[in-house]
Amino acid sequence: MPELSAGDTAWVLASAALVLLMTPGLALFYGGMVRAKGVLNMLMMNFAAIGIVSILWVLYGYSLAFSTDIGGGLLGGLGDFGLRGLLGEESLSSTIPSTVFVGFQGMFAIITVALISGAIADRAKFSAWVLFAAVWATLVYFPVAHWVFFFDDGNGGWIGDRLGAIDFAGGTAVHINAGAAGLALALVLGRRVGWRKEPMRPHNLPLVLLGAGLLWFGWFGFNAGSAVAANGLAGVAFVNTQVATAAALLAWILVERIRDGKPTTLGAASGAVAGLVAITPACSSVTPIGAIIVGVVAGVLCALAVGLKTKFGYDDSLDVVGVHLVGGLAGSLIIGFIASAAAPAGVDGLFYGGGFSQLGKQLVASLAVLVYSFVVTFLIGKIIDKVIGFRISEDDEASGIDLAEHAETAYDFSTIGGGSRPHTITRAPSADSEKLDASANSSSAPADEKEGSVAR
Amino acid sequence: MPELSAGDTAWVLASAALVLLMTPGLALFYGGMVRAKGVLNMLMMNFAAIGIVSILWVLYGYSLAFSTDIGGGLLGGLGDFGLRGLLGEESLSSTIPSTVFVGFQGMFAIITVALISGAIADRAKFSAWVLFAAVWATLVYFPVAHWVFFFDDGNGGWIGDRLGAIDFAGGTAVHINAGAAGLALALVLGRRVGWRKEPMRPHNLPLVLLGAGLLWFGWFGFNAGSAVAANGLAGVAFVNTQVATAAALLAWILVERIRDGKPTTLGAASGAVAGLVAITPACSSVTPIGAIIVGVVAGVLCALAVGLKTKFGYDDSLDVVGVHLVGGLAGSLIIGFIASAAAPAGVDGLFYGGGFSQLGKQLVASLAVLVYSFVVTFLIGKIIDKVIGFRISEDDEASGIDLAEHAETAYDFSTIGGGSRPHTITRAPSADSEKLDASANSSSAPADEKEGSVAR
Amino acid sequence: MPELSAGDTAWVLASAALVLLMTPGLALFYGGMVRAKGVLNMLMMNFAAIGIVSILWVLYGYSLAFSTDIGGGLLGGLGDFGLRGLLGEESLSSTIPSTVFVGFQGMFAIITVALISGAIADRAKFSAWVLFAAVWATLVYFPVAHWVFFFDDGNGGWIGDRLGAIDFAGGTAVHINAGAAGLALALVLGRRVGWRKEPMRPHNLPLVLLGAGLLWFGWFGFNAGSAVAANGLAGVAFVNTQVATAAALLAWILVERIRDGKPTTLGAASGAVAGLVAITPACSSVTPIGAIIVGVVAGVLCALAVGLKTKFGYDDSLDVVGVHLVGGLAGSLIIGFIASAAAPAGVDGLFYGGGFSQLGKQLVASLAVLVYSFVVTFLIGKIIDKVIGFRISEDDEASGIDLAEHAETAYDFSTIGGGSRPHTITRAPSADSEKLDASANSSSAPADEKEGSVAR
Amino acid sequence: MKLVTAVIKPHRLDEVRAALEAFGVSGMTITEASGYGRQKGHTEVYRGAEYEVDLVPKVRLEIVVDDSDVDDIVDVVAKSAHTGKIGDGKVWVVPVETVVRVRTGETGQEAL
Amino acid sequence: MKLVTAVIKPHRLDEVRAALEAFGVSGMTITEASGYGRQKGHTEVYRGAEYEVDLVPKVRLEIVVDDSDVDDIVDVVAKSAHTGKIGDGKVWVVPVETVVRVRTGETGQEAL
Amino acid sequence: MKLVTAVIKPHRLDEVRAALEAFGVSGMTITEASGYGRQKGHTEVYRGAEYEVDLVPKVRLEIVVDDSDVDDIVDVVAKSAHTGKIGDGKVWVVPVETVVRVRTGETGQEAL
Ligand SMILES: Nc1ncnc2c1ncn2[C@@H]1O[C@H](COP(=O)(O)OP(=O)(O)O)[C@@H](O)[C@H]1O
Ligand SMILES: Nc1ncnc2c1ncn2[C@@H]1O[C@H](COP(=O)(O)OP(=O)(O)O)[C@@H](O)[C@H]1O
Ligand SMILES: Nc1ncnc2c1ncn2[C@@H]1O[C@H](COP(=O)(O)OP(=O)(O)O)[C@@H](O)[C@H]1O
Repeated sequence: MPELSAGDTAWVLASAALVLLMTPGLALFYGGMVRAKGVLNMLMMNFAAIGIVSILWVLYGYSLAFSTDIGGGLLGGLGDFGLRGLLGEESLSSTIPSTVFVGFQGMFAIITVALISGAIADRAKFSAWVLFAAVWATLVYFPVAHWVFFFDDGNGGWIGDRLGAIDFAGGTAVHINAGAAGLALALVLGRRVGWRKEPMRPHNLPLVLLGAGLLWFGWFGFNAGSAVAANGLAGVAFVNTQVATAAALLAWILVERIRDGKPTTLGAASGAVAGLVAITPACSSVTPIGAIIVGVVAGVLCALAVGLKTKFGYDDSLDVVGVHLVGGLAGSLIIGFIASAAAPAGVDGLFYGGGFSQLGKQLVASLAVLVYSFVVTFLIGKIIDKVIGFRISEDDEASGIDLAEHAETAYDFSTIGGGSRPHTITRAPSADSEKLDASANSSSAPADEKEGSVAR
Repeated sequence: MPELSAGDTAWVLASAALVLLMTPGLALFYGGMVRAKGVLNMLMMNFAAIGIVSILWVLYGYSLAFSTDIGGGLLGGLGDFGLRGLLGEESLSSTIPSTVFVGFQGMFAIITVALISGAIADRAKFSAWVLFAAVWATLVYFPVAHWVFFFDDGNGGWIGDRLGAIDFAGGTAVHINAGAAGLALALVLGRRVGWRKEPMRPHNLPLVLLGAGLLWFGWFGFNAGSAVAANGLAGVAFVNTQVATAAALLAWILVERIRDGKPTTLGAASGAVAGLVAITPACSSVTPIGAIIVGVVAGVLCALAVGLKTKFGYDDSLDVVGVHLVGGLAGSLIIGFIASAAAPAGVDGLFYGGGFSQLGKQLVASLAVLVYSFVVTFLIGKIIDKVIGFRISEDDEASGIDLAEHAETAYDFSTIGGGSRPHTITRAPSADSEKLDASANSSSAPADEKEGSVAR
Repeated sequence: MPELSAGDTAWVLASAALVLLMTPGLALFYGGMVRAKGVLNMLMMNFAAIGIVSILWVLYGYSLAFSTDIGGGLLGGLGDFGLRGLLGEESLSSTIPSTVFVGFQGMFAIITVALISGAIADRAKFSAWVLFAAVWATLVYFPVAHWVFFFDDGNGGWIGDRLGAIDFAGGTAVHINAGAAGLALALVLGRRVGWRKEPMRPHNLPLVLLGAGLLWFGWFGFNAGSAVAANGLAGVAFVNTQVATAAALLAWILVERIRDGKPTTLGAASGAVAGLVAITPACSSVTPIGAIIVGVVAGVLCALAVGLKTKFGYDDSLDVVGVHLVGGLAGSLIIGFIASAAAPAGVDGLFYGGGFSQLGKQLVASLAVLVYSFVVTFLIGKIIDKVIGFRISEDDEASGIDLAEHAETAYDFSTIGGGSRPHTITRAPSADSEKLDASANSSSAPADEKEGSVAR
Repeated sequence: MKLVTAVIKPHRLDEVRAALEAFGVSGMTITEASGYGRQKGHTEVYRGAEYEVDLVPKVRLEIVVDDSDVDDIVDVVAKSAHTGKIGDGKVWVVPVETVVRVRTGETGQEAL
Repeated sequence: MKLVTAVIKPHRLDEVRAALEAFGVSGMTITEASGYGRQKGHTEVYRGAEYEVDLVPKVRLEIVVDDSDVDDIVDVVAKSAHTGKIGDGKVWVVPVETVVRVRTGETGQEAL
Repeated sequence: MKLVTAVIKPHRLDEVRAALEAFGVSGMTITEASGYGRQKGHTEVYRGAEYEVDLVPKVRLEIVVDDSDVDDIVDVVAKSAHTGKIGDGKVWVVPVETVVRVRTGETGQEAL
């Protein structure tokens, strides 16, 4: 019987907080890359994903993913609905309290959904996104997390526990999954107005780098936290994460230096994320030297892969495919080649004399998640598009989704402060007007008229 | 005799760092909401609060709050002045070193003071704010923290230890306290010039969302850290914090969607903070389902409450009242209704058959802090205003408090780089000129004249 | 035989992540201080430092610094090349897994290199910087870290283990080291075009404050993490760090208030960093009251020291000398005066009756690092300058290093979205063109011509 | 037709716009500008170095008007922008030979 | 010489520039501007308070042209900036007395 | 009265302002602008996609001057803004019919 380890608990609590931070980090990373007229929508898609998924997770998501399997390693039951049974001090997951494990794993569900948003920047109806997030988490993430992350002595998920594919922290369940979904959704929504005609360069690169920094920081919780203990395994995962990320960063900007003449900050940030993605499944099964190789491969492959969308003509706006799908595949498959028994997972890959067995498992796991995620996401996307419409109007897109969907603009550094007139609303929420109609509002609130109107 | 637990210590150390980060997070959250000409002053008020309160805490604040009660549960003694007696390895607070507890609790004092600054954006003399922060921490926060947080087997603070009101992490001591103080100070200082006539929209919403993200991240230290151990209690607090915040975020933007037609990013950020505030006192005493209810109630109430200032005409600029006072009250009182014995605190509220007893305690605790804080803050504010003046001049306010109080401007993205001439000062600090007088400066430093002046 | 402590491991894992975050934090702190046309290069120098140093660390850096001494306490051997021997669960450093210690210490190497970049803002060839970072880490940081941080029962590094100088977390190895190197490099590169003629004010002060906030947060890992355990020593280091930083922040803005008339946000941020620097070596050996003194001394000294560059005419652009060299010296030497046996280090300084002995050791340690770092850095810099050139052209400097070295601009808030025409490249990386030549590119990719070119 | 250009203090923009609207002017074009003149700028301090910023934020209005209205409009602008303090700004008038409304191709008075 | 000033919708800039280049105009000066006119601005909402922003982003072009080209150029600009929706903007022409190219000191037509 | 408009390189602004001040000009209005002309812009690269930015940052000065000073002032500006490299900019002069100082209501030469 394992006992509570305060040390392990401390590390997983910290890790859970770190993984939560990754989603705001991602929001900034993505937000800096869109044009100034779409940054708020990008932030909103991410923060809304945190909102939606957190609640579903506590209600039934954790249960679907981590309760006793209902058969075939395909899905968990509903025994832990609402978590009521997990609140006591005696309820443990291995050496940590069950609720700490719930919290930690819930953050993975959140960021996986959030990752998808980068594929559909600047053009998705916010209501459609919110609906999509809820449905996708339910139909895609919760089952796939069960497949990959639920271990129960051979009666757990079919990919991790039964097949024996190695995905330490989510190369398949998180990155291939989100990447394939991003591709499907980019196809459902179509290209942005003006794509490849108008420049759509990042509006705020320091924001991108800030986001990348927070992602890197949080990813230590993601990877080293996946040891679910404060031990040597966590240490190896930590060091491998750091060095693979470093290698991918350098590899990406080296590709740029050779191909385009200049290493860019966007490349450095993208390379770092590509490295983090690729080392995610592999951080327990390769040596630090192996991790450098993972990083270099991911950096080079992803730097080339972000050009695919121009070749094939899909507008995966912020390269969810190029970075997460390709990086996730790279990291998952490379385990089959360079896994080393010197690393904690204790498995030798092809190059260390382990034969093709592990590689086969990695391939099956990767493809299964890729295909399932792509197909189901495409269907969800199409149905939402049919029923409520997934895209905003062309006019709204041109004038900016922030205004159209959120009635806000991101920045006001202007000295022309006087360009607008406030009309404060103090109506009760019962008076629900679906349309923004300022004149109607102010006339319906005569008490405010004097104070609120401009003194002309 | 409890022994040192390295695991508990690790978690509280991490939590203390997380809570420290909340104040810079708050500074950015607030800073993004003011106009571009006031963001630096907002940042400065927060960073200065860190400076002042940290030092007072180490000198006598910790002692007033957490040393043996001097009578009636009203205040601690001065036995731990300067912390000298707490530095040995053998000095413990429960299972963690005393100094770790000192560090953790000190961060609460800092952020409580910092929270107040949002009520008086853009118009407070910096020197007056610094003075206020020192006096307020001493006369209001340190005693109230003793009331609520000091436990000593029934001989501790009158609210927490004697009355038995539940405030797990500071709904009364931090949020009601800061909210009531914010209201008092907003009344003392009066409205900003041009309030409700000129638009005062947030100048940098990505900064607001970044701040909200950092607050959310840090709040895990605040709430789950308040278990002062890495155990199941911390786990429940963690999960409840996450899910209540998520629910409040969604609830707030739903109110906006219904009332104004559009869900906004400012609403999402505000909703998240409202949820964090409301779950703060309650995170040990409700189930995760209960936490969702806490979040929904806080999100809806606070979204409506931010309109109060327009009704009553006080300029609580960044809604310290609407979010922290209202959210703090909501979270503290709702415990009386939906506390569940299934949660670690083991108390049933009214709806679970626990009767009115807990609700009564919550009400007494909330009102006591509210009234004490409001009255004492009002007096402190009025006295400072009388003696040195609390407000900058109207002209300074119009041209921007950043320039007036800090001789800086926040941003320079301009290509008109040549619009200014530097006059570098290398005088010794003894030559203290109270007035900025550039010409006088450069003529008093003739050695610099040649290099420092523009080459015309 | 020490055993693994999960609690200690949890804290050092968290600390390592915190210290990693310091470098992105530093990048933003520095990045906000340069002009808008150089912020990306500043970010890139820092992120590239993370990339380079991480890889060297894993390959041979850790080994040079922390493997068994090869003689005289001057350098470690190459026994831990590639870390292969440290991956097992049984491999411990004191009570934590060796890999966790490797990860933690690696972050110190990274940030020390990154710190130097502030001295040469806006004018260094990126390729030269990358080369410099690799060489400097190898020839300067790894040996000095061995001197100061490697303990082996009197057979460790000559400064820390043999001489007995106190440098708890890197006042000499990190700050004096980086500060002296910054000075040397600023001399090698010379002044920015227009220095002291054109205004070079910070382009984004909220970014500076964000960076300072992240640094402060991360520094708890740096200092309290250096206890390499979750115990009372970590607690004292934590509290001392907080209070010294607070004191230095206040001291710096007080100097400004007296000298210039106004306390500034840049001063608050700079003061905080100065305090963090100065308490770094001292946080285990002074009492909290002593830490306040350390902070005040550092805040005042550094606020005055940043004026030195104008006096002596070197362009240490972002005050690496004034803050890190001076702050590091202040913190290292003050230990000789105010160390108190009441603090964990158990040493009394001159003022507590400990005589001159400790002060002498501190002086030797500080000067040794200062001189070694300055001389070797100067040589490395000069050689790189001779061989590949360290500086960009004057024209590139005038139009902005971001464009010249990275072909990017940091911000685009403009409504003139149509000012540029995209030419997407989908060439294979083999077609490596060293020059950016857009017309050649698009004509060599005729398949793209139709889509990629502007529809005129 | 004339082009009236006015350089005014930013915080007077609302007043001026309201006054022009009341007078019957239906359109104008506004740019952010910096003014250099009698009005002093301000001093900023960064790490002990003072920067004298001698440009002052201004707003610049352009209004194309009919010949007959020009005097009145200059008057309206000058009055509504007036605060009496240094730096209130300037108004100047330049002759216009053609005006075209892009949407309709109308020219002259109809284009306003 | 004449100065043609055009206030247009920002997203038409590329078209206008291309059309002018095709016509043979080799240079122009562009500023960001805000327009006030028939075209409505938009409404923003912050914490339940609505802000009516009645300024619309515009781009303002200045092109100094030879007398003989002025009508054609006004035409080219008006056509290429045209979308037919309210807010398409205005073009106006003002007489110019002197033009100098700073680099060479050339004046008149050679300076363009 | 004349209106002198000058489009110059941003880093020459200080020189030009100093030269004008030395000449006796006491005020001017400055806007940020983008220039399109012989001077090439630059290329930016984002994830392997190149963007040719063909607008160059410029500063635009407006100075209302007395008829008698106009030639000298054009000269002063052109000289002080001169670097000899492509993109130095243009100066042009337009006739002004009225000038008003908002603060005092003064017109004509007194308004400058
Ligand atoms: N000769 C000029 N030409 C163009 N603009 C001018 C001129 N003189 C002043 N201005 C503009 O008018 C503004 C106000 O001028 P200033 O001399 O400061 O105050 P006042 O007009 O009240 O005497 C200046 O900031 C500048 O924008
Ligand atoms: N009288 C005017 N003087 C200067 N600019 C004007 C004038 N009237 C309109 N404009 C500019 O032209 C733009 C378009 O005008 P608007 O009335 O909205 O549409 P339209 O010209 O299609 O009727 C305005 O946004 C403004 O920038
Ligand atoms: N016809 C024009 N009308 C208005 N501005 C012009 C015109 N031609 C050039 N300019 C402005 O002058 C600047 C310099 O012109 P450019 O052709 O690049 O160099 P140069 O004048 O040295 O030959 C341009 O960037 C633009 O702002």
